[in-house]
Amino acid sequence: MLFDFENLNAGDTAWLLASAALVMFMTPGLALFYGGMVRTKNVLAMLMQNFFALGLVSVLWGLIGYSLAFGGDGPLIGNFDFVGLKDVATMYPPDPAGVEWFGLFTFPPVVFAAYQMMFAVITPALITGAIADRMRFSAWVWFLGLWAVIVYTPVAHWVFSPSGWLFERGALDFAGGTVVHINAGIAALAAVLVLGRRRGWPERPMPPHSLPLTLLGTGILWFGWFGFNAGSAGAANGVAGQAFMNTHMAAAAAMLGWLVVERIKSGHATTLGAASGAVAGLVAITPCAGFVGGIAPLIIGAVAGVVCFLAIQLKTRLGYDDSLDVVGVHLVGGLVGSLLLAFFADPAINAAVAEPGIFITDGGTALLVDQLVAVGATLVFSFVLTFVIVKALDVLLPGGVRVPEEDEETGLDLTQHSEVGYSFAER
Amino acid sequence: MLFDFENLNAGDTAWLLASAALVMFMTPGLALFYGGMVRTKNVLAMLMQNFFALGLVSVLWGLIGYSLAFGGDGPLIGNFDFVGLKDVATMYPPDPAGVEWFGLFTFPPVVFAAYQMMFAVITPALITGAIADRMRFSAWVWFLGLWAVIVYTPVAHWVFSPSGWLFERGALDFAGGTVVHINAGIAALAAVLVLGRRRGWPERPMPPHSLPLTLLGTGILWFGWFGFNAGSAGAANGVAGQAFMNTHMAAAAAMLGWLVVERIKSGHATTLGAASGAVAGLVAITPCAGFVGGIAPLIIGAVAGVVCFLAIQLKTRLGYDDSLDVVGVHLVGGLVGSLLLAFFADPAINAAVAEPGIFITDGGTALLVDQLVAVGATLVFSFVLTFVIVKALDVLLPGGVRVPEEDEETGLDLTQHSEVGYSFAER
Amino acid sequence: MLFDFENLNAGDTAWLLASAALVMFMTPGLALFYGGMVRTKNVLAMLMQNFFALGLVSVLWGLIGYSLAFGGDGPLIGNFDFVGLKDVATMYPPDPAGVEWFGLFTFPPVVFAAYQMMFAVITPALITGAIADRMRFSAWVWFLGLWAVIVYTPVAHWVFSPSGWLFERGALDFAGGTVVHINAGIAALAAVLVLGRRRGWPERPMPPHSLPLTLLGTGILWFGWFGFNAGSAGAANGVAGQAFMNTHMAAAAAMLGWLVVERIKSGHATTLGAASGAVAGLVAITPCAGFVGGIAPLIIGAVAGVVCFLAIQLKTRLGYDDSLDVVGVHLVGGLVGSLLLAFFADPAINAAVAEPGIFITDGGTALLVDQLVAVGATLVFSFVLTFVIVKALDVLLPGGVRVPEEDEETGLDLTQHSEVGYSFAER
Amino acid sequence: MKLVVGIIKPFKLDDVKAAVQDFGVQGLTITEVQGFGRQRGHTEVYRGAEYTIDFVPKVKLEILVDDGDALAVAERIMDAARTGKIGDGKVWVVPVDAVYRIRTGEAGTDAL
Amino acid sequence: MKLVVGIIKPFKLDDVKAAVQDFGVQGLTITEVQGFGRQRGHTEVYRGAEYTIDFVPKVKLEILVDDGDALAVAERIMDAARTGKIGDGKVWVVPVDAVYRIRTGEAGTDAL
Amino acid sequence: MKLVVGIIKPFKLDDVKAAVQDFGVQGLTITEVQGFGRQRGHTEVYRGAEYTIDFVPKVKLEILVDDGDALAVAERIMDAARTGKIGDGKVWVVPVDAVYRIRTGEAGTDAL
Ligand SMILES: Nc1ncnc2c1ncn2[C@@H]1O[C@H](COP(=O)(O)OP(=O)(O)O)[C@@H](O)[C@H]1O
Ligand SMILES: Nc1ncnc2c1ncn2[C@@H]1O[C@H](COP(=O)(O)OP(=O)(O)O)[C@@H](O)[C@H]1O
Ligand SMILES: Nc1ncnc2c1ncn2[C@@H]1O[C@H](COP(=O)(O)OP(=O)(O)O)[C@@H](O)[C@H]1O
Repeated sequence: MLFDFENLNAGDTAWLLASAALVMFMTPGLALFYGGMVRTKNVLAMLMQNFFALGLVSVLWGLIGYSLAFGGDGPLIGNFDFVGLKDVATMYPPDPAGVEWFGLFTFPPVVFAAYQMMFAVITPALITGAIADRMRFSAWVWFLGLWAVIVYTPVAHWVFSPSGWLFERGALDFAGGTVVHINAGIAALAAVLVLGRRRGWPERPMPPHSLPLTLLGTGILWFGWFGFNAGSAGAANGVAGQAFMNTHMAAAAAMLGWLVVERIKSGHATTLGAASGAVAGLVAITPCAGFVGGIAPLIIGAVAGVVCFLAIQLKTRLGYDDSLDVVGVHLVGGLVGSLLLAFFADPAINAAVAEPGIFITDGGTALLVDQLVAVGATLVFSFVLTFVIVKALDVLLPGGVRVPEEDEETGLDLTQHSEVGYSFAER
Repeated sequence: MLFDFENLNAGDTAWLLASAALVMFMTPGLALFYGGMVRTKNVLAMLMQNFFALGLVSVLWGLIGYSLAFGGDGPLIGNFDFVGLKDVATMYPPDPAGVEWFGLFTFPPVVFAAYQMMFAVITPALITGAIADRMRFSAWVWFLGLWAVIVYTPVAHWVFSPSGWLFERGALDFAGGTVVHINAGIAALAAVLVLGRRRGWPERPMPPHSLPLTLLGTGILWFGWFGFNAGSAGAANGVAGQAFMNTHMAAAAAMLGWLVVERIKSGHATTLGAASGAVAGLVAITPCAGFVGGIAPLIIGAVAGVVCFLAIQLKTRLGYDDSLDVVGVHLVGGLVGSLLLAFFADPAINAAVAEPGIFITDGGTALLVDQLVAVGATLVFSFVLTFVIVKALDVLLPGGVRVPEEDEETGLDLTQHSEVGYSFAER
Repeated sequence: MLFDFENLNAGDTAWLLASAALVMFMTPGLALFYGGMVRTKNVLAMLMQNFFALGLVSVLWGLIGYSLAFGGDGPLIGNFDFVGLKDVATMYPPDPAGVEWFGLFTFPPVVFAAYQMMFAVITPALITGAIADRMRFSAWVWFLGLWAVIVYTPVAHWVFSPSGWLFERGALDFAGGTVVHINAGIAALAAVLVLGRRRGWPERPMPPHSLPLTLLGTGILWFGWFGFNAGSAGAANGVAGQAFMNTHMAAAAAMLGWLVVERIKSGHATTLGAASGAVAGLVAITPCAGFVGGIAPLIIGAVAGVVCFLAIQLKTRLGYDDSLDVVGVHLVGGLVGSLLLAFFADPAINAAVAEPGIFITDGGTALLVDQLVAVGATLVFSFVLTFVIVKALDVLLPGGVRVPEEDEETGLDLTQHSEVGYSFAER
Repeated sequence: MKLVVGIIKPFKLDDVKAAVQDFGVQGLTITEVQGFGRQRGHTEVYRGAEYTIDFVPKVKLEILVDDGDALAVAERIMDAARTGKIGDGKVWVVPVDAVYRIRTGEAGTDAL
Repeated sequence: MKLVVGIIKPFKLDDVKAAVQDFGVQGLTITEVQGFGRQRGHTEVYRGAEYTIDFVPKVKLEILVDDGDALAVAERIMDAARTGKIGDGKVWVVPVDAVYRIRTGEAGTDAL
Repeated sequence: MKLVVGIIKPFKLDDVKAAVQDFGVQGLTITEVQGFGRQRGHTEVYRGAEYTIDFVPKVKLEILVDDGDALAVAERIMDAARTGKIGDGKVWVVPVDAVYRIRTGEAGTDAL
């Protein structure tokens, strides 16, 4: 569908450009957030896995990913119309019959493609937190490329494309609760089940080597998340404003929720807890950001803060080594948000809410059903495919997906990248 | 007052959204700026006090703060119309009779509430620099919440609300010279007078543990300040452009001013000096940003750089331990800016300048009087209330506001948060 | 030329304001990028040289630089019309006869002056990477001021002003391939030829003291570069969108290109390589950003990644000590981009392309000639003047441009600034 | 009195500490050190430039013991620190003239 | 010659240095170390997981002195470093066969 | 057995290592330390407040050697570490009762 440049609104375009830049900045932010939490000997490997996603996934997005995620009007996956970014300067994908979606956009198609690219980059990057400290870099390269194309693009199509079956069904996901967080969170679980535990976990302490780095990453993530959520309004309008406010409120409330329960359970309110709580709130509000109002974001955030803290305590009991709690924060936070949305989605805030939430005037459970379908489909699809991909790589790659024991002990920085994070001592 | 969404200008909204994000980013920036300056054992406590402001103050703002600061049209304080963000999606506060202010806004009310929230967050966060290294975290929690509601919201109402008595009187404060910097700066002084000195100050050296962190924080602050000042134009227009330029010019000139006097007085131009000078300039230009033009920002900045450097040297002589110079930079810088504005405010730059500054054609001292009133009122109100709050907390909280001696020696990170900033050594 | 505020487009203004802020943020980003790469004892000196550029160059820009770069309509240099930012609130420079350029701008002139200022700041800052670890701070102060005025403003005028001779000739430089990168890159070479090698180079290892800092800087640079390149469209429109996409694609492809060749030649894909590759791609796409489309940015990026990696290996062979590879990345990357533009410039992407590139329908070599002239003129002018400036300073300044041997051994932080970067040990 | 000094692989610290504690040692002091020996170091590569780093991170333990315990403590350290791979480290024993506890001024065995 | 070694609380370093300087000591060398002993360490909590850290930051001093000064220097250290609380540290004395100053090659007392 | 200890300027480490390696030393251990002595420290200034830092970064070497090699190794260190400027550092020799290699349990000269 040719974009009519007469419809271009410079204000909306400005906001989408700014938002795309903000979302891009989240991946370095995530790298630092995670990088501060690993041990010194693995800091670069963590940073590298994330920065590399900016390289590989972006190129793949340009070559094929955007086209697979948004091309055409099939219900399950896109097509090859936009391969190599062909026609992206002037063309939007077609709207499905009877729906006006891309037709309402007021910014150039290339901006949409760029904005969506940043989501495609950060989603697999989230997984690095789970597999930290033990994956061979070359295995990550393969995993990353395959996952971005095989797992991410279909789910993005289902939910974000107006032709996608979940979108058509009425499931709501404002900025990526299912596509990004549940998708990455359950993939993280599948990946660590194949990969196994870090040597020494959970007996040996593996404290964060630099919490200031983690806090810096938190600040960048929070900042960038305004682009992620408020940019998903697709315009600089009231919905964007509401999404912005909700994003911040949920992060704040989740920080408080996490700290309160942490204080009660372990005696101290920690800095890492504040950071983790804020991120949990940001995750949970993502699907809801432009659909809810009033104090709903405070409730969603507070619930996410408490539930995610409790969820994290499970991994030691269940015995899977999700190093930096991608499951506890992104999967669980994504679930909290995607399901609470069915209670708070409010047509008064956003006319796109066709099925009001349970707690809203004239609301009902219709949306809850749609959300459960969307969540369930994403969980199953992503878990199965991720499991298969990692297993297959473990068999096919010479050396498998995991570093040798000794290299894990020495650290990934030296063994995978021939570098060390810090050389403070002068000679 | 219902916002007429027909008046929505997407360009202005885009700029306000971006500005709100930028101002939000300043608080993590401030955390790092201060965090780098404290000793290793207190870095997390510093980061935490700031990040926690993002949590607590935001939630309070949503629940009550915005309503108290902007609700209604009384001269002294707002009302409860917007409690829990009620109606914020569609309603602005009323304009006082005969004034058109909110009525001219071209972006959704929720964006205004979000933008103002970021100011409410960073203002008390500024105080953390003064009280560094010795306050119990739980005391900070209480202080922060009380101060944000009792001290911040009235002053914001006086100056930023068109119904506020100082606004009506004609006092000018483009982006928060009085509301933010003088307010926080004098509160910092009151707080340290109650709190007392750090153990060992000033005999024992307490050098910054990581100046790169401080410089990073400076960069983020400077970057975010464009949202703070140019966003305060409330539109993407010529005034915003001027405020942007002035902000940068003042920061640059203040850096030079500080470094010159530092070089003369202590023999070296230091990195911390460059950072401190830039921040002093940013503080001083804040009240003036959209009201002055030409080389006025260079003069204001240069004066601030020199004066703030000299002001900092006073604390050792006067014997109050303002750990990271909140008084010297924010109080003094805010005074410099708020008063120099009375010399340079220029109707040719901004039609909102009703009383031209002393150095401007047709200028006079009328504005100076208004500025003095605004400054004086803020100084007295904030100092007294802050002093009372800290004193009261010291009496009421079990354990008082200060950590025990031994905990201060061990450091706040371990004793308040059970964490350490860095664990570089591998096992 | 008076700006008609009726033409003001808030969306375009919002994007330019945001872009100016983003470009400003690049200089702190660059400081950290370089700062992480030097040894601990020189980290502050590196940060300081960059932050100081924000101070000094900005003030000079306001006083004289903007006027020299953009005032009047001469072919070689501007004039004094805008000295001290006079009239910048309302006036644009005149358009040359028969050309409509400034006349088409839809944002206030002061925004243009501010946006361009950020380019003037970062260009000399790029040079700090080459001269790292051995220049006296006072010599840097002199060099910086002189270079910014004598070398930068003329080249900016030639290329960026519609009256400039290279602009008129038809040479294309979307966002500063010649003005910024080739200019700074060749100046870096001239400077190190005068300055000489660091003591011990290349025998003694001088590993980066903190790669996380470098990676953080990379993230900030990449983020800010969207303002640099997409902001150079001068509007929030399709060209801006295309420039945004191309910027990201080239950075990503260059990262991959660099890592592949690095992996082949030295056995490992390194974190520093990923960062360096991304920057090389960002440099190369700069002149091309809004002029090319499709997969051109992927090709330009990939070539830049490979070529810059190989170029860096030359310095040891040729024996010039370009400490952090400003020549290899900025000069070579700038050349790659400026020349490949002559192959890919596409009128279908941007109507401003009068001479289509060699690989484009109806393309020819006309543009290549113009690009060669522009590149050649910049190379000669900048090299000669920079060489003369550094030589002259070495003679005129008491103590010359270089620190004494012992100070170089002790480190610049202590000897130039009386500070140390880190004090992790508690007392 | 004797000072038993051990250079061990960092990740063996917990085991060694447990072993000597188990023997009855009530205190010790450790230092982050770098060792050079038969164990090879590693190579770092920055932008194509290779650096050989000969030094390997190690932990040094210092334990003051009664004369009669020196050998036993040395053996405990060795047993706990041994992996059998090159680079396990050294233990040595140095004579000590006197030992004092700062807090109390006690000397000799009482000071341990 | 003797080597007097002290393990002290880090914040006592300035006092101890002043005390031995006052006695006439012209040089010394310090190292950041970690001590384990009667003084308890601390607990760290990361996302609900508790880690017990047994080691406490200490500073180690090494001072070469003439045989006759060893006891006096040890006493100076002890007096200056004492807080009376657990964890004040230890002082011990090690015999030294020879001492040289690198710059001049001087040996023995002249090398101090 | 003897332990030869050297305090040297950090940038001399490579030279000293080469010199003792050349002599036949097969292993050694180094520690980052801070020295106080005739060499002056430096002044740091933060926002106008001056701090005098008396300590200078140094590297400490510890080398176990056979009795007969102690003097020669000490001399090698001194020759390689000498710049002739104040602060070049010290070398001292401490008697050692026993040395063991952890990996093999070898003792004495075999353990070096
Ligand atoms: N002669 C020596 N003096 C002091 N320390 C030594 C000596 N030889 C070895 N070391 C220390 O012991 C560590 C292990 O020695 P190495 O030769 O690598 O293996 P191994 O102990 O298995 O023989 C070294 O890293 C070094 O710290
Ligand atoms: N046997 C020992 N050998 C070496 N160092 C010791 C020994 N015992 C204690 N230390 C050092 O002395 C420090 C203080 O000892 P500790 O038992 O905590 O208190 P105190 O010195 O008051 O008895 C320890 O942290 C450790 O560094
Ligand atoms: N009495 C001493 N005991 C232990 N170390 C010493 C002593 N005197 C000097 N040192 C160490 O030797 C280093 C150099 O000593 P200094 O007096 O500065 O110069 P020089 O070695 O040239 O006389 C000091 O920094 C310190 O580490």
